[in-house]
Amino acid sequence: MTRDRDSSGVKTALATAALMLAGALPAFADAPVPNKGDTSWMLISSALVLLMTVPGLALFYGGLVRSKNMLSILMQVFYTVCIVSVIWVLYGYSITFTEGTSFNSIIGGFTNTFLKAVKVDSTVGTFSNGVVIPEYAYVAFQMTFAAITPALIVGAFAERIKFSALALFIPLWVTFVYFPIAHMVWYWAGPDAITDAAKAVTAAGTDAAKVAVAQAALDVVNANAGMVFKWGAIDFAGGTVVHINAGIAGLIGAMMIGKRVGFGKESMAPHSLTMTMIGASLLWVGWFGFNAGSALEANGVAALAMVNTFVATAAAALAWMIAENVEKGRPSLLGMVSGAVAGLVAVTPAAGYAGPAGSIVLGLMAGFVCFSFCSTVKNKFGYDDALDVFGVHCVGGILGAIMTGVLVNPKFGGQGIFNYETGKVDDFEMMKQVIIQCKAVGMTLLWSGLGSIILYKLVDILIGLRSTVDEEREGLDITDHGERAYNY
Amino acid sequence: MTRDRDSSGVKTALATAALMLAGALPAFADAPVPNKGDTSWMLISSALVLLMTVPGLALFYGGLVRSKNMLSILMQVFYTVCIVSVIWVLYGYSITFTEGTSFNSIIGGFTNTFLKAVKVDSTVGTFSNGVVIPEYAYVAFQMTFAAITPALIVGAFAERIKFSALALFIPLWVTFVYFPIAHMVWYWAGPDAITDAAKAVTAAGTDAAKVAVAQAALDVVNANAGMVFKWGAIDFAGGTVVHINAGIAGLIGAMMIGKRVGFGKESMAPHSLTMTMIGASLLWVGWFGFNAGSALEANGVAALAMVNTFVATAAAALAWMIAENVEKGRPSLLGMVSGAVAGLVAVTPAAGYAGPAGSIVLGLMAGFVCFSFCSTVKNKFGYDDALDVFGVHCVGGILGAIMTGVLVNPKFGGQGIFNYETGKVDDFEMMKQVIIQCKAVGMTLLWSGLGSIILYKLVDILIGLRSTVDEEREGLDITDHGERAYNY
Amino acid sequence: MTRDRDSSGVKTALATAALMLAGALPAFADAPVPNKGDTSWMLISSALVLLMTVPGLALFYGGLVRSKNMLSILMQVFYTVCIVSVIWVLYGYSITFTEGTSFNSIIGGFTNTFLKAVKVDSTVGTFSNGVVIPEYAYVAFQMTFAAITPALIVGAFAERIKFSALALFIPLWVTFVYFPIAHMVWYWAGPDAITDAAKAVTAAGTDAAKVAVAQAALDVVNANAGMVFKWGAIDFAGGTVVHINAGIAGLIGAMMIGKRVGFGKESMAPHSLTMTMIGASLLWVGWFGFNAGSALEANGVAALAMVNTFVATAAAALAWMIAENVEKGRPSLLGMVSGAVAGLVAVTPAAGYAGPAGSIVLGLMAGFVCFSFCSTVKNKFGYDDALDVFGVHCVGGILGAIMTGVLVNPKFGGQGIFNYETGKVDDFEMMKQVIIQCKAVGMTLLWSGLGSIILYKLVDILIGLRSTVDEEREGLDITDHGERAYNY
Amino acid sequence: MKLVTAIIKPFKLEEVRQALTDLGFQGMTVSEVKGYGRQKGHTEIYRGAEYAVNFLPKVKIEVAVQTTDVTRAVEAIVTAAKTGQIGDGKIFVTAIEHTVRIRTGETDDTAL
Amino acid sequence: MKLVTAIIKPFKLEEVRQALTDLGFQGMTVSEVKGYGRQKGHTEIYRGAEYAVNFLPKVKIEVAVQTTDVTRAVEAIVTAAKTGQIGDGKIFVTAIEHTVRIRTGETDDTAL
Amino acid sequence: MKLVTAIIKPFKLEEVRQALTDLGFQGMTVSEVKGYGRQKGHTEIYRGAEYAVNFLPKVKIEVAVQTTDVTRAVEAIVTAAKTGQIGDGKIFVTAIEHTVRIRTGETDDTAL
Ligand SMILES: Nc1ncnc2c1ncn2[C@@H]1O[C@H](COP(=O)(O)OP(=O)(O)O)[C@@H](O)[C@H]1O
Ligand SMILES: Nc1ncnc2c1ncn2[C@@H]1O[C@H](COP(=O)(O)OP(=O)(O)O)[C@@H](O)[C@H]1O
Ligand SMILES: Nc1ncnc2c1ncn2[C@@H]1O[C@H](COP(=O)(O)OP(=O)(O)O)[C@@H](O)[C@H]1O
Repeated sequence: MTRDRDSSGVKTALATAALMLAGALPAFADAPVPNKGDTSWMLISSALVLLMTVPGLALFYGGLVRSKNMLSILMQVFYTVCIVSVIWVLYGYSITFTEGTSFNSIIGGFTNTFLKAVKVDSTVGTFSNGVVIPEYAYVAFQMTFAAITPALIVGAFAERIKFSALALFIPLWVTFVYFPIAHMVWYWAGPDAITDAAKAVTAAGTDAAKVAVAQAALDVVNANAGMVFKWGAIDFAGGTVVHINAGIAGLIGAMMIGKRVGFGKESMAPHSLTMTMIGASLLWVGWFGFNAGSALEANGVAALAMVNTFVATAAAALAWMIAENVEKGRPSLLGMVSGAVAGLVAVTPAAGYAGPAGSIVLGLMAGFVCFSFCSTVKNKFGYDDALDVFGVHCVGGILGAIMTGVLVNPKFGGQGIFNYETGKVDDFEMMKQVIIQCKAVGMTLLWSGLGSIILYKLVDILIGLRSTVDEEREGLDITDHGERAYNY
Repeated sequence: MTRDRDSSGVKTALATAALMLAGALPAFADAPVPNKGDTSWMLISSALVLLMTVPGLALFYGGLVRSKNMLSILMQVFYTVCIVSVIWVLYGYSITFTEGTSFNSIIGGFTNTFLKAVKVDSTVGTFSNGVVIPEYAYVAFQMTFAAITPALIVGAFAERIKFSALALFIPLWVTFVYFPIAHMVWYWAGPDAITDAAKAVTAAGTDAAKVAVAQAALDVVNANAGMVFKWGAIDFAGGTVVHINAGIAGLIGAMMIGKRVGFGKESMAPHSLTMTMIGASLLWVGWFGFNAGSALEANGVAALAMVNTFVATAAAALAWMIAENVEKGRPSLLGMVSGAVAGLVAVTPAAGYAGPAGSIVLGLMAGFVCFSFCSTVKNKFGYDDALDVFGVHCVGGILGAIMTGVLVNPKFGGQGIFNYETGKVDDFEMMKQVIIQCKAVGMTLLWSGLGSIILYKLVDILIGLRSTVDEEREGLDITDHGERAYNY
Repeated sequence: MTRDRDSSGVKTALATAALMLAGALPAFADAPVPNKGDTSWMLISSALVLLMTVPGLALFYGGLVRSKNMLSILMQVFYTVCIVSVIWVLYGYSITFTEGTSFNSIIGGFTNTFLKAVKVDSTVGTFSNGVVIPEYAYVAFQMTFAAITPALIVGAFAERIKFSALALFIPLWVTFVYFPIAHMVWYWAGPDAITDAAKAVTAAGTDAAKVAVAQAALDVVNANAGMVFKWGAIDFAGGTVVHINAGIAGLIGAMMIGKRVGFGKESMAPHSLTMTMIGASLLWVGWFGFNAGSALEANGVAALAMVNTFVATAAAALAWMIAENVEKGRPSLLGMVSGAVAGLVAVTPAAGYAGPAGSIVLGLMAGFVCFSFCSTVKNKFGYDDALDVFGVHCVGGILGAIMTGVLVNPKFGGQGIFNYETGKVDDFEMMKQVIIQCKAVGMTLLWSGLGSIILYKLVDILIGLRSTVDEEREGLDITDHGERAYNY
Repeated sequence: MKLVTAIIKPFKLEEVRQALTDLGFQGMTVSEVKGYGRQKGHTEIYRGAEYAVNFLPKVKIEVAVQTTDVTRAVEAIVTAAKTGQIGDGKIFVTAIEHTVRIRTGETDDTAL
Repeated sequence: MKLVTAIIKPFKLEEVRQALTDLGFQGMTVSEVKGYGRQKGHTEIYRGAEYAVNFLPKVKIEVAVQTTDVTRAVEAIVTAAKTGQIGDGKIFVTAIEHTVRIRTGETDDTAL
Repeated sequence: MKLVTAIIKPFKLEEVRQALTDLGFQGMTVSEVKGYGRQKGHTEIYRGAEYAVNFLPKVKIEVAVQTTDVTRAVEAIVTAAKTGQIGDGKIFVTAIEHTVRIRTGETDDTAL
């Protein structure tokens, strides 16, 4: 057992001191060691994201379907978490967060399959120079993101997809859609590599040859990143990677699989808004791990992300409530919690960049926009996105991703964008950033949209996407799983 | 992005070492930096308090009402969290935890509205000299307290208040009752200000003039605190601020709004004790954040508060169970979990002050006292405090607040009261402390009682507090929110 | 209040620096102080284990019984947590984790009853030299283990035991079965005692007399441990102590109390698989505290344990799902979550020892083995272990305990076994370790099996174990507790 | 023997039960039903989706009585169940040809 | 007056209600029931335990109509409820001797 | 045709179903009801509040049979449902005037 590996080999107080300094500011030493406060925060953040997914998301969705399909939803979400986390260890982490070969802008490499290169004392950098966390903690944290994203999709075609079809679709989708997008948006060489290379450029002084070499090296470091990252798009916790990505895939699924039998004619009232409320609450609680955990450290930025995640959500819930009250005459619980989720989605890309007041504005916008979309726009188109995956996650995600480019603006109380080469926050050009954000949104819609179309089609050809009418009438719980949710 | 702000500007190993020392014992340096272990703990504690509220408290209450009012309870709690957290950012944090002007003993000032003075590297002191946490973490943590307190009230007048009335009452109450009381009990200049000023007095030596100046400065520091704090009342995590405060406001609401239609004649059996049990359990789990988080550090006191919160709760649950078994012949689950909540309430002010054995005694007392109150005393008075907000939170809170003055006694295994001027634990005068505690209780009952009467009356005049008889018969879910909780 | 005790008494920067070094590597100083990151992690881990138990385990079990017995299950689990945590403070912690007298190999002593020797600045060692955590944090963490273990048992004889019988059985069982086994497996002198004593042997150099004395001292330190620990058995988070222990006690209870009325004839379909799914999910989330918290530090090992706990669970869920699909034609949600729990159980002893790939293999095995057991083997024997406590916890626990001896093997990506005398990982002899693991399993089965038989018999004689047939027909909720779970 | 079946408002159940017990009727069977008559339902909206809820929750009570008791039973129910507003419900009287008490095997009037 | 009782598939309820409303029938009582006829149940397995579920969820509708309306009502129900597959259900017609509208005290045909 | 309606203890349902099936009766409708007869309810206390629960859970089964089969059906039910303790339940037999099988449109005896 190597539990004390991080202290073994250190033999004197001096060496220790050196190591500790290294731990705090590793730019001055070879091997930064993780701060246990950060590690603690990353571990609990991972647990929180699992809580968001099971039972959180599963209940949020499950409460909204008819009781005859309750287990099918729970099962689809639970299955998604299981299959994706196994795949993550097998090759997902590797192709997402390992340097790839020629297509490194789009997808990583296979050198870390089975996590073979990860040890208990492996570390990865955070967003601060010289700060690292145990790599296993990073593996766990990112695993939960990979797991929840495809799980979000299942709400769109709830109550009608065959379980076997879903069981095939999820691993395909996560492999060909999620991993590439996560790589494109989040993969980079890390702060120390850039800062060190930038320092070498400075150190090269006026010797043009040396500068050229150093600059080339810096360019290589900068080039070792995902395409969208290189554009300069910012996405704190996954507005594009998670929400837009899942939202568009959901919409396409809803359309390709078709409407539920009886849609628009029979009552499909939620079977338990109590469960939906529990789910929404757990989403909120767990989302702190998701957003504030994305700081990768237990620091002021994480705390800011938490405050933002709190108030954007609250503001969006209130906005939806008010809109509903004005338009329908009565504010509903379902409206309020839908607003909360819309706020959570919208603040996701902005969580560590915006200020609290900006987040309240963002939340209000998210509440109104998603409300209008779900209660009016959607009905005009007539597709059956059963649980509003598109209207909440994609629409809210797009709003958030674009507004992040606005709210990060220090003028609006945002944090600005830190430049690891210069070691300070860049002057902020808002229009430029907004355009970059739009490009990132477009790229995600395109990749996920096209990829999803192909994969649904493939699954449809191989085993068929949809249950029979009789099965749907009877309910997927009995027909797909041979059980009933309730026997009171 | 300024994520590495806490390391930027540090340019040499020596400077770093200095900074680190500062981080550990900032009395020796200008700018203490947060320990990431503390930050991690405060972040997760905030998440835990949200978990207590939604879904915890909402389910605990919701399970106890009839199913036709389930959503109304869930909505009231969820709404309360949302509106209060937005207000908290707008002006609540400012008027609670910022130095005020002439009325600083009662309420703070407006200099920090919109959190405009808070930055990612802002910090606030804890209870240890030289230990700080990120201010955003403190904002988030205290925000959850402001959110749960008014949410506790709604249980008292459950199943009959109009949602629109509640929607107006909550922001009023939190503004005119909660913020002042929180300020009076918890606002102070912090440990370092006092210790530094006290040191200056000592340093002044024998030079009477200098001493006088230094002493005057110390007096100013000491005077910069809320009224109840200055009395010397201790309240670790909110026995007065949260529980007595909400409990008395609940009682008054229950009486002013009147009894439910059919009260005492029709069966109003809880619609789902399963939900109540889930809620009680989440209250327990989340209360660790509430109580142990109130240490503001991840240290031995936090761990002690956790042990106390564990065993006082357990003891109170057992006490209620035994009492019920003796008196009614059968121990009920509802009794047991009610006892647990009573124990949680009672240990709240004592959590970091009492010892574990003392906490067991306190828990047993809380179980017996609250049981007697809810099952006997209350019935004699005949008011309809639907979910026993008064009998559990106010009665348990009063017991806890007063007993804290006893159990903090080092003779009974308590921690004593630390004196930041002398740098050590004071000699303990029990009677004196108990009297101070009683004064704090009285003050809270008075302020909250009178304030609540005025605010209910105001809301009643403006929009009316109560639903019509027909609406109440039909259930608030349909009439106020247009939904039903269950469609099995 | 002594909240700053860990800094008081330190008067100069130099002393501070020394103390800090001590904090990081206390082998060089007298009094290691806890790292707040570790403390934070241990506190939250304790909260997570409570979450596993209430509401987690209670719901997992509760959902599986008929609705007329829902509250009885919830009550039994809640009661167990309460009574055990009070006992833990009274004498449980003392007899488990304090050095005993003559029978120290089997049970500890009474010197720490009422936690009288524990103070806010008391610390206990972890598994790393010189790393400590606040003793109260350790008390809280281990308390949650003592509480959940007997709670696991109640599933075996669900729906028929008298509550009064259970109320007596639990304190007896925890005292005579759990505490001794926990002591035997987990009690030891700690890393520093061994390392220091071993260093003294080395330091003794070639002076035979000195060496003999030092060696004798080392022997004393090594002898100061529980019997099973001394055998060299490894159990990271409680495969033997928790799962095998509870599993066999459950089986015996199920057999001694007898089958439920109507067993095999009437439908006893789960009344709410939704609740079971929530419970299983919370078990998973909380189990991160259980397993990763068992590292006692927020380090790479904890992160590894988290990854393992994630993927073993996922793999086992998939394995059960596949097996069920093959054998029954339809994968059920209940099957999937049962598999998840089986995986959690199996990975418990291995969590910090195995590698992620090994954990996936272990999970797959657990899923298949427990599935076969619960769906085939069990039916052959015909006993009524209502909620498969034996089939999941004992069978999964045995598999995990034995496989830990295999997967710890560095050749299979395991961590090996650290030798505190030599300061490095031992060469690994797999067969030897597997045999030791089998001995530990056997010892647990024997002690818990025999102990449980005696205690059930005793309770049966004193007050009778079983409800009457009429009570059972009516349901224990009404007959034992006078309530009904649902009034929709 | 006759079976008196009444569909009433749920919150009136307790009063009706009391009224019947006071008159000495010793048995009753109750079921939860939904229905509409003059009183119609309402609309519920869940996010964008509107559903007409045409049925309102009611309670159906069935009391088997001796033929001579029918009028008393009906009157007691009407008195107890009436609020004077639509949705108060209906009573139907049908004939029972034969009754058996399972426990004793008694039949007809003695079985009531 | 007659009571038309139909046991139908749950998802057909809305269509049946519509059909009856269209014909001017102004009241109906619905209950959730379980049953079997030609159509049998299925087996459910919960871990190792197998349970035969012999009853399928159905909806029972009761409509009190004037004697002259029976045929129309029955036909409307048959038309609306039919899928042509087993499990479509049954209709039973029984006699009502007496009807009371609780709110007004009206009786018999005027009470329908 | 007759409708045999029995109100029995819930846990006896399976035995009754089996008994009827064994006699060749091919259909049945079941609903969950609450009721009281000689057997009364109990009191529940939730914190300070006491509520009398006057109704006990029962199961109501309805079997439509040919007139000649009534006695066999009733006897089978009595035998299967009896425990000898109060609360065993009641059986009521009423007349069915007309029966329709929805799927086929068959009527009366052929529709059973
Ligand atoms: N014709 C009918 N057939 C069956 N049930 C009826 C009929 N009319 C009314 N009901 C039942 O009686 C309940 C109360 O009806 P209500 O609206 O009070 O009728 P009205 O006021 O027209 O007499 C309805 O919800 C329904 O369950
Ligand atoms: N003889 C009967 N007595 C009472 N109810 C019956 C009878 N036969 C059928 N039912 C009810 O009608 C429902 C539909 O029956 P179904 O299977 O369609 O019958 P079939 O096709 O034999 O006419 C059953 O679920 C049951 O509730
Ligand atoms: N007169 C009645 N009218 C309607 N239902 C009745 C009547 N008497 C009994 N029942 C029903 O039968 C069930 C069983 O009654 P039970 O207590 O066994 O009656 P008894 O023993 O008096 O025959 C009751 O719960 C109730 O549902």
